[in-house]
Amino acid sequence: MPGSFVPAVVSRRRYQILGIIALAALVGAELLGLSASPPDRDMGHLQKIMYVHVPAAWSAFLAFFVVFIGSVLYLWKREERYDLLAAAAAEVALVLTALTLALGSIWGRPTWGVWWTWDPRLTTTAILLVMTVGYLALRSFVDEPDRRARWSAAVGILASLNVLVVYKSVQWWRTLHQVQSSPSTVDPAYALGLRLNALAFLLVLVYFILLRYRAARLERLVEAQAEARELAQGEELHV
Amino acid sequence: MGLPREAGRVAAVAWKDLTAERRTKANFNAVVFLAALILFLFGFALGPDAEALRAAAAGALWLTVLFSGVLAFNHSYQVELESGALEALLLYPGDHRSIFLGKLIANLVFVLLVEAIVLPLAAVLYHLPLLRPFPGLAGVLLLGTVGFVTLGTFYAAIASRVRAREVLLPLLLFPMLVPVLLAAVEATGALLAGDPMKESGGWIRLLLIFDVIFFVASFFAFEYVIEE
Amino acid sequence: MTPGSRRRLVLAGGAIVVLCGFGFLLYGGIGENLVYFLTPSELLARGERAYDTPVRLGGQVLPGSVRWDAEALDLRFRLTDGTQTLVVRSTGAPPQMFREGIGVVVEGRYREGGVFESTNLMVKHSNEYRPPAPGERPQDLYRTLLGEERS
Amino acid sequence: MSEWRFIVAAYGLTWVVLVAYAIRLQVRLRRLERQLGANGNGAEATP
Repeated sequence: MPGSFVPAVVSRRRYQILGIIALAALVGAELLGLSASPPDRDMGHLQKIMYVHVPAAWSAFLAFFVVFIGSVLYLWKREERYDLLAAAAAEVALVLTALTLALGSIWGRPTWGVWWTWDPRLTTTAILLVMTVGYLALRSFVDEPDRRARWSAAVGILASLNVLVVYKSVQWWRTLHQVQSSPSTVDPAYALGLRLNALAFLLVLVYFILLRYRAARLERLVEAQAEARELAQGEELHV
Repeated sequence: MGLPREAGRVAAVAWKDLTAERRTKANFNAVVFLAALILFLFGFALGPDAEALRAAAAGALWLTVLFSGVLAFNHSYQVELESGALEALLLYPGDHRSIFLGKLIANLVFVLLVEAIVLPLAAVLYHLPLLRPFPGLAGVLLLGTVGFVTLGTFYAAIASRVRAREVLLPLLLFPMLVPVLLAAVEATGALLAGDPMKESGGWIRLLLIFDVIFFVASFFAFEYVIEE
Repeated sequence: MTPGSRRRLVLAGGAIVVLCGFGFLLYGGIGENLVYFLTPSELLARGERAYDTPVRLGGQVLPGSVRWDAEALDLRFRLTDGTQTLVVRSTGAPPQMFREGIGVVVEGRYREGGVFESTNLMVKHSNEYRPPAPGERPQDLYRTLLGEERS
Repeated sequence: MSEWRFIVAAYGLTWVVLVAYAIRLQVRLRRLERQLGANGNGAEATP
C-alpha cells in the first residue's frame, strides 16, 4: 500500500501486544492510584473516581484532535488515509466521550447530589456526543468513498472545534462543574496517580485508534474488491 | 464576474423553488398541518394548567418551527435530485454559492410563511399576548429563522443525497442549532412575558452574532459540499 | 487580480468575519447571559420580580447557620456570596459532602417572605484536592452534620 | 460504606467499556481479514 500510515501487513498479534501492554499499564496505574492516595478532605475516597473520569476526558479530547487533524489534512491533500484516520479517531472519541459522561454522572451523584444537571460543561459535552454520532451516521449512509470523505471532513471539523467550547466552558460561564485543576490545586499525593492513569489511558487511546484504523483500511479493501468483481461481471455480460 | 449577474442567478434559483412550491402547494399545506398538530400535542402533553402552558410556550413554539421546518429543507434538494436537475444546475457557469443563496431565500420564505400561520394559532392555544410584544417578537422570529434556515439549507445539501435523509438531517442539524435555539427561546420567552428584566436585548445580539457566523461559515463551506 | 487570488481573498475575509464573531462572543461579555446560577446579590437586585420564578442560586453556606431537622428532613441555612446573604430552606437529605463553608447551588423559588425554597440542592466542589490535615479525618468534616444518619 | 459503591461502579464501568470495545475491534478485524482472504481466493478461482 503506497502512502500507508500503518502498513496493512502488520499482524494482528502486534496490536494485541500493544493492547496487553496498555491494559496492563491501566491495571498498574489504577492499583497505585487506589492504594496510594489518601481520602480527600471533602470527598473522602470518592476522589478516586478522578483517576478514570479525568483521563477518559483527556483522551477523548486527544481523539477529537486527531479527528480535526485528519479532516483538515484530507481536505488539503485529498488522500484517503487521512479520512480513514479521522473516522477511526471519531469512533474512539465517541466511546471515550460517552464513558466520560457516564463516569461524571457516577461521580456527580454522591458529590454534587445529582446524576445530571443542565450545567454548561455537561450540556456542551452532550452536544459534542450527539455531533459525533451524526458524523458516524453520515459516514455509514454515504456509499461513494470520495463524497463520504469530503462531507464527513466538513462535519468532522465542525464537531471537533466544539471541543474547544467544551474545554473552555468552565471558564467562560459560571458552572457547577469545577474549573480545570492544576498542579497547584491538586495535592502531590493525588497528582502522581492522575498522571500515571492519564498515561495508561493514552496508551489505550493509541491502541484503539491504530486498531480501528486498520479495520477502516481493510473495509476499504473489501469494498474495492467488491467493486472490481462487479465490474468484471459486467464485462463478462457484455462479451 | 459581475455582481448583478450573480444576484440574478440567486433570484432565479429562489424564484424557481418558490414557483414549484406554489404550484404543488401539497408540501406547504402538509407542513402547516403538521406544525398545527405539534402545537396541539404540546398543549395536551403539558396539561390543562394555563400558567404552565404560557411558561413553556416559547420552547414549544420554536420546537414546532424546528420539527416542521426541517421537512422543507430536504424537500428543496430532493425535487432537484428526482428530476436530475441538480447536475444541470451545477453545470451552469458561475458561482455555485448562488445556488446556496437562492435555496436559502426560498427556504426562508417557506418557513416564515409557516410561522405566520403557526404564531397566531399558538397565541390562541397558549393564551399568549401577541400585539404588545409584536415588533420585537417579529424581529426575534426573523433572526432565529435566518440562523435555522442557513444551517438547514447547508446540511440538507449533504443529507438530501444520502439514504437515511429523514434521520440524518436533524441528527446533523439540531446539535449545531443549540445556541440559536437557546437564544431564540430565551428572547421569545422574555418578550412574551413583557420583558421585565430587559434581558431580550442581550439574547437578540447573541442571535445576530450566531446568524453572521453560521451564514459566513456555511456560505464558504458549501463549495466543498456541493462539488461533484 | 487572478480568479485564484480573488477567491483566496474572499475566503480569508470570511474567516476573519467568523473569527471576529467568535471573539465578540467570548470577550464582548455577551456570553454572560449564559449563567448557570445567580448569586444572592444578583437575585436581590431583581427586587420584586425575583419572587416565585424558578431560578438557580449559588453561593457559600454561611458557617454556623445550618439548622437540620432530621425528623422532618428539613434543612435551613444562610447562603452568601460575600456581600449579600439569603435564607434557604430545603427539604430532603442533602448530599453527603454538604457542610458549612462549602459552595452549593440550589434550584427553587424565592418567596416573598424572604426565604428561598429549594427543591434541589447541589454541592459545588472546588478544583482543589487535598488530604485532611494531620489529626482530622475526612468523615469528621462532612459527617458532623448528619453523622447519626449515615453510619 | 456507601461511597465505595460509586467507586466500584466507576472502575467497573471503565473496564467493561474498554474491554468490550477492544474485543469488538478484534472481532471486526478478524472478520474483515477472513472476508478479504475469501474474496481474494474466490475472485481468482472463478475465471
